[in-house]
Amino acid sequence: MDGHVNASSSSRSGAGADGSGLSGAAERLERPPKRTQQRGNYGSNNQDQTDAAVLAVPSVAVRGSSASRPSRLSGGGGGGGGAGPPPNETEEDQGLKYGAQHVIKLFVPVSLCMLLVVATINSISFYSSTDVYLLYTPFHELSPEPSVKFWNALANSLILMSVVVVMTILLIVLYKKRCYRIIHGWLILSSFMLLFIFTYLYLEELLRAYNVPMDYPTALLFMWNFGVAGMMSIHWQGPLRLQQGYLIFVAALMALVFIKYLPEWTAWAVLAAISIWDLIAVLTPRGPLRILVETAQERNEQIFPALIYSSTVIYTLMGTHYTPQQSAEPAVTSSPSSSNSTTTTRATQNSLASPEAAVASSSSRSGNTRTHPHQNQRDDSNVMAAEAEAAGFTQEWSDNLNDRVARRQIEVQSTQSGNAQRSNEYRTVTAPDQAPADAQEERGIKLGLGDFIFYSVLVGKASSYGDWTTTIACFVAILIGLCLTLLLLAVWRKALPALPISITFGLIFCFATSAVVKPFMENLSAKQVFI
Amino acid sequence: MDFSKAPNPRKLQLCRTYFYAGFALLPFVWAINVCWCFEEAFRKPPFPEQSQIKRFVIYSAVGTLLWIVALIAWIIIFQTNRTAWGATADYMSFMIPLGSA
Amino acid sequence: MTLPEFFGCTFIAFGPPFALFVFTIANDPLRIIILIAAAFFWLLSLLLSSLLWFAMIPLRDVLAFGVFFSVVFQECFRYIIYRILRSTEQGLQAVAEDTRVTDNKHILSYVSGLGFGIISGMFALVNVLADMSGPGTMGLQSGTELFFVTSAAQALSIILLHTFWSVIFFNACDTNNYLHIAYVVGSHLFVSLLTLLNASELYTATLLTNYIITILTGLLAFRVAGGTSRSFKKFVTCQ
Amino acid sequence: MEKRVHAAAIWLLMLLHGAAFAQGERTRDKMYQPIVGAGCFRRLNGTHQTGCSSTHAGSVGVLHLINVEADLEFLLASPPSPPYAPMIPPHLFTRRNLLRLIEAGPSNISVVLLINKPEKMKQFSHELNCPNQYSSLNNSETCDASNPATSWNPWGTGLLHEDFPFPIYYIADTEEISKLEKCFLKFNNFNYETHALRSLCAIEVKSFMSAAVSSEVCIRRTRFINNLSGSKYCDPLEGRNVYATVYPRNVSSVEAEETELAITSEKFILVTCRLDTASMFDGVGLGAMDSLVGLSILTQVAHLLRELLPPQSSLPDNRRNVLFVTFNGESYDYIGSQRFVYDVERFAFPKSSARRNLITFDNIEFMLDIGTLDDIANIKLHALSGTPLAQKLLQQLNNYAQSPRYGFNLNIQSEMSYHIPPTSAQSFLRRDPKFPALILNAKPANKYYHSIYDDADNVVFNYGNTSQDFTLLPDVGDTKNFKADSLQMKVRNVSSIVAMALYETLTGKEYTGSKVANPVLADEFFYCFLLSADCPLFKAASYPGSPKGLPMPPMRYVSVLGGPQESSGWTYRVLGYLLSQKQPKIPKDNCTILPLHYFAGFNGVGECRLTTQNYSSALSPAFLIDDYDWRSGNYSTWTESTWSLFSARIFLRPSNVHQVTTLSVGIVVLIVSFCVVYIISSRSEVLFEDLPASNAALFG
Repeated sequence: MDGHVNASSSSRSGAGADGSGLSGAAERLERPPKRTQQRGNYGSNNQDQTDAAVLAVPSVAVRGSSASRPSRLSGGGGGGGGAGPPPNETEEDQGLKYGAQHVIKLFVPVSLCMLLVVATINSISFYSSTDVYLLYTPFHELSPEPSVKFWNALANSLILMSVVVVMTILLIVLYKKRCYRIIHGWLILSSFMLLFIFTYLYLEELLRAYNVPMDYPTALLFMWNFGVAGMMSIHWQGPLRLQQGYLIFVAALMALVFIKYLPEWTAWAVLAAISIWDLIAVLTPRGPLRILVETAQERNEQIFPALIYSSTVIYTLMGTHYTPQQSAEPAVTSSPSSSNSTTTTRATQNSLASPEAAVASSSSRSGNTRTHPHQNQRDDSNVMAAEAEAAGFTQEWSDNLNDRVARRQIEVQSTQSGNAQRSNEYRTVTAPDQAPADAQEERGIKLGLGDFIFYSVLVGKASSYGDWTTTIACFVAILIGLCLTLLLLAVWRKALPALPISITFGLIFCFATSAVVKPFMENLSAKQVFI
Repeated sequence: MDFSKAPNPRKLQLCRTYFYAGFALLPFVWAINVCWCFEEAFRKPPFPEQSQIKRFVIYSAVGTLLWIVALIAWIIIFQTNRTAWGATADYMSFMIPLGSA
Repeated sequence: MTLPEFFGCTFIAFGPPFALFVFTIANDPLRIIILIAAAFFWLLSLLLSSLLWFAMIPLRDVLAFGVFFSVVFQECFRYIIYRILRSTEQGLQAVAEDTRVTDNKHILSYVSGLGFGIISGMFALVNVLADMSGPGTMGLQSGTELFFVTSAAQALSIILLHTFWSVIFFNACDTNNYLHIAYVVGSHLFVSLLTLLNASELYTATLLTNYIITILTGLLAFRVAGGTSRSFKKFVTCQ
Repeated sequence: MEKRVHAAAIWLLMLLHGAAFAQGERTRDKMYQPIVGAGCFRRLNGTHQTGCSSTHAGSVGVLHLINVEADLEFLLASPPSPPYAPMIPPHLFTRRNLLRLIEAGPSNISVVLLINKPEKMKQFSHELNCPNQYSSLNNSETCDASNPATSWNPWGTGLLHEDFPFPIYYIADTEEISKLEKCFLKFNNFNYETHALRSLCAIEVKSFMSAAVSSEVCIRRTRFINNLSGSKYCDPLEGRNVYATVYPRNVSSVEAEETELAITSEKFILVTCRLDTASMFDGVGLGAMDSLVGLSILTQVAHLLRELLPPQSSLPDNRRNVLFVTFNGESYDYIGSQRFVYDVERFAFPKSSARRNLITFDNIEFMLDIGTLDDIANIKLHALSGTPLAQKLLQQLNNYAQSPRYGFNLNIQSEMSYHIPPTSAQSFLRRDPKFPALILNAKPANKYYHSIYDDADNVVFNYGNTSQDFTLLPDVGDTKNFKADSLQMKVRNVSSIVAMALYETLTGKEYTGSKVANPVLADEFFYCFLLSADCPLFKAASYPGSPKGLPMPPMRYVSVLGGPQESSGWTYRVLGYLLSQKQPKIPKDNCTILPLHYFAGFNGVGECRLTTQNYSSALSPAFLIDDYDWRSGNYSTWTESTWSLFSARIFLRPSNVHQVTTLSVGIVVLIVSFCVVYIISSRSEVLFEDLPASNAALFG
């Protein structure tokens, strides 16, 4: 066991190490025999149908794994291809199989998201050309002088980051006095906006790129169906796959928005800055997000189920809801710039938040996970307000914004109480003999959609230069970074920011590849030399 | 959420909600309903609510099919007559193709 | 649009590895991770070698130099990943989906080798493929129509070779079989340097030799992995 | 430590020799070779679309060089490996051939290349036989396309008004042409039967046009924003007329809105010509003979009158003035003049921002329109009917033209009939046949009317480059050693004649001076407009130290709003300079607000002048009138489609055989490998027997 940990702690070892790390985690988690865990899932489902997004996950997971399993066995097991063992066999194998399996469950959605973004960038020129700019990036890097560009990018990213910091502080302050309902409302409103406005734009550009005529009745019917189904599956209840699909799509849309509206160098600077901020906010003892987590733990609150990326594994990948919200803003404020900027902030939040969630999960009981959403919600609300300021909207705008807020606050109590009791039930159900184990199982590792977004931004940016080797290098680097993060998570059982490692790897490989490797490979492939 | 694990009344309720929701010009929701509840409606060992679920699933399926047919028909009509309809078609168009009538 | 050409070459180069991935990798998470890790390590080696190539301004046009060092680096990283995998074996044991991953050491070597192969094949070919999807083909100023097909074929042989090499190499490291190690490094060097001839369009020579070497290496890997002519007979005769 | 230094050194090295050295060439650089040229684009009028467009992705065709007409047959009779892209020299670029190519259909002919080999070319005009036929006087006598004798452009093929299903790309540079020919000879130009079996040298032309059908449709679509980001399909052809008066008009004291009423009692002699020209290809076409000669004469006349005339007060009728107008967009159904007439009718000329009194038709004494003067030798004075005015002017003109004093010895006939040349005057006569419009026009002799070949050679222009002051008027005898038959002298003579006649009309007494127009001015003028905008005249006419013009002739196509209004801009400055009075007393600093303007002057020292020139919009009224009936033909409805880019590149197009084999090989490999791998993986424990069964996982 220790051995593994050590091995893993020499983190620069890619798969093997990470495997061992997971293994370490695995053994820890092994304790609960599957059956009970299973029961726990059922219980949880029965208990609160109303927000199944969270609870649903585990149960589905089992089925999902069993589904995928047979082929796996056939692959190696020498049994004829199709015939897989019955689900119960799945339950036999130890909990920490999910270590490796679960990493893959992260890889797949992340890869899909990146794939979507890259494909869009390469097929729809609209997203690869920056002509409109964010309100938060006043310097547009128009001068040919690299040094000037550099300073512009630096200034832009500093502005963005300061906005992020301010938002986070505000978030904490607001979180201290509890008004969750705002977030809930904003959540729905914003994801609504995202699903409708941005999808509308996407559809339009798609059709334009391929010069396909389309009539309004069809377009509107499509938009209406797409959006409503999305709202239902994200905020209410729908097939898990569908929900996941929507979340990935939403993340990809946000990434595209960033790629579209951030100036060249600023995008890179922001990526770097955000991962640094991620580190600070999560790891420093007084880091805002850590504070959030702690308060959350004290309150021991129920997770806010909307917009969680739940993988089919027992672990729920914790999607952070703001992602959609930010995007929603533009719709609200009708100024893309502000929207995106807010996005950044919230996205950041998510990325940060997610790790803590992880922390919380590993270190404490289900409580932290629950808290997590609230902070986000808080975040959103005040982000909105602050943003209103920042974006310099008219007074009345911010005014009615405020009273909107107020309205929600009034509503708050009712649901809040509802939440509370629900959470209680939840605990009572899962609590029984091995509550801790269960809790752990259910929490697992959570990845905010924010991380999805920034990974995709990185890869998308890289691919916008038209060099595929760079794109692939970034892709691999990010996945490895993700592996390492998970590994460290398993080893240290401590809140870890999800962005820094991946983004650092990504950036290094992106620039190294496009500057050094690309010419080398081009020389080779031009002369058909293979190494 | 995981449908198969939900209690039967819950399944029925969901299925019904999806079915009724579909009437708001939401064939897609109907389609989801079909895929989602098909298992329950036809594969699972019978349980009290199953018959109703079955009914809703079938209705949803029919509705979806009708919608699909109607939509395809409309699209064909529009695309073939777009140039002929002239200005009207332009005003109905979400995307007017470049470089062609 | 020469999309047909594009797909044709894609299938030629990446069809077999894809098949291998689907049937032997895809359904074991651990193997996927190892695959990606191996790819990452290959990337590192490539980065180092191209850094060297980049730094040696005078030698930039002497590709043989760059090739030589990149081969060396690749083999070094092969060894590094070997060390790592071996050192974390127990850890893998715990995580392993099916114990075979660990109690058959060849699987690890095979998977990492495939990772090496796929990434190198991709890096060699992906931009060429991208350029292929346009309306034209090679041969206006220089090169021949065969350029793409031969590139694809070469890439395929390299991918397979990497897989075999890893199997042989790992086993050789386990059993201190320096002959095999030497063979791996030597054949890798030979193949890479041989492809230098492609510039002068001696495709038949290069391709033929490369595939011969591929087959030989494959046979060696087969033996190393515990295959025998007898078992092969049994296999063919479906007993 | 040393290590670190060493590393630092290496990094530094790498930074120094940055990616500059390390640029490997991408495979596509070896596959494609760009070809520079000019594209034919799409214009639309109320009812039709004309010009060319490629397909959305770009049109690809196999190069095929056409040397003699017979070579076309190969392409027209079911060629082996269509589509093809014939390279046609000008002399074969005839209506007949192109119509045949159109018939062959886009499946056979996807691109047409016009290569610049004018050796065998006799004529090259793609305008109609009756230019602007449908916006001219509706009278069979005016122009009869069927009858070359009475048509105004006997050599015209009318291709400019055809709609081509393929892009036409004009390649002027001989190097590019040789590239194409080399590629053609190397890959295509032997046993044609096997074309289908081998890779051929092909060209891809991208010139996709957004607009379609007609101006009505594309304007409607452009105005109707049907989604978040509406797209622009076409722009109306739009330019600027330039006008100036010989005597400055006094600034109307009244405020803008009241100027509506402030009708002046001034009397104007309208001297007009057209400013623009047309051609099939984007950015080429100088219109040297078809419009530039007229423009040069107008400026010369203006300058001469400016110099000769006594101050306005000393005229017998001191309300008289001369208004010089150069109309833009005349090549496309008289956009400029139609708009001018439209404005004057509606008391909107000059626009109130000019703060001058309005001009109405009552203020216009008569109009002298300078048309196309292809052949100076036989100029005619056209008018609808032989009014005394016309007779008088004709007599005056001939008086000077034939007087031995000046030795111009020209003879100006007259034609008083409906056979009116296609010039701006048509717009005025269309409104009111009684309108006193006189047109100076020569018998059509321009075989390159509205074409890319109507250039300096067509008017036999040799730049004298006598760096003398072109603003001084020389004596008759002083020809600045230009040959008598040189273009400069011809222009000098004609403009002198016209100026003298106008002088007599204005002052009432015969011109007896010996000063005539300055051939050097003509020389410089043509140099600027035909060879290089970086020229003495333009320099003199612009603000001192202002950026030099480009070393290429200004574009004289009317183009669209926001287009490069080069020719109108330069004409504005030149007219302003030549028609202005020097104000020696006013220092540079006070010489900022119009009508005062500061010019560099001939010697570039700078001088303050009192100017009279101004712009007026040349946008067809059709685009101003709400729900205008596009088919009525009352006004010009020409629009120009928008496009994203013109580009062409040659490459090797793989034969279908090659493609299919590659694809099938690929598919076979894929399937085989799947089967093999599946079998091995499923029965691997057999294959690797002597190892634990788990070994199975090795190769499977």
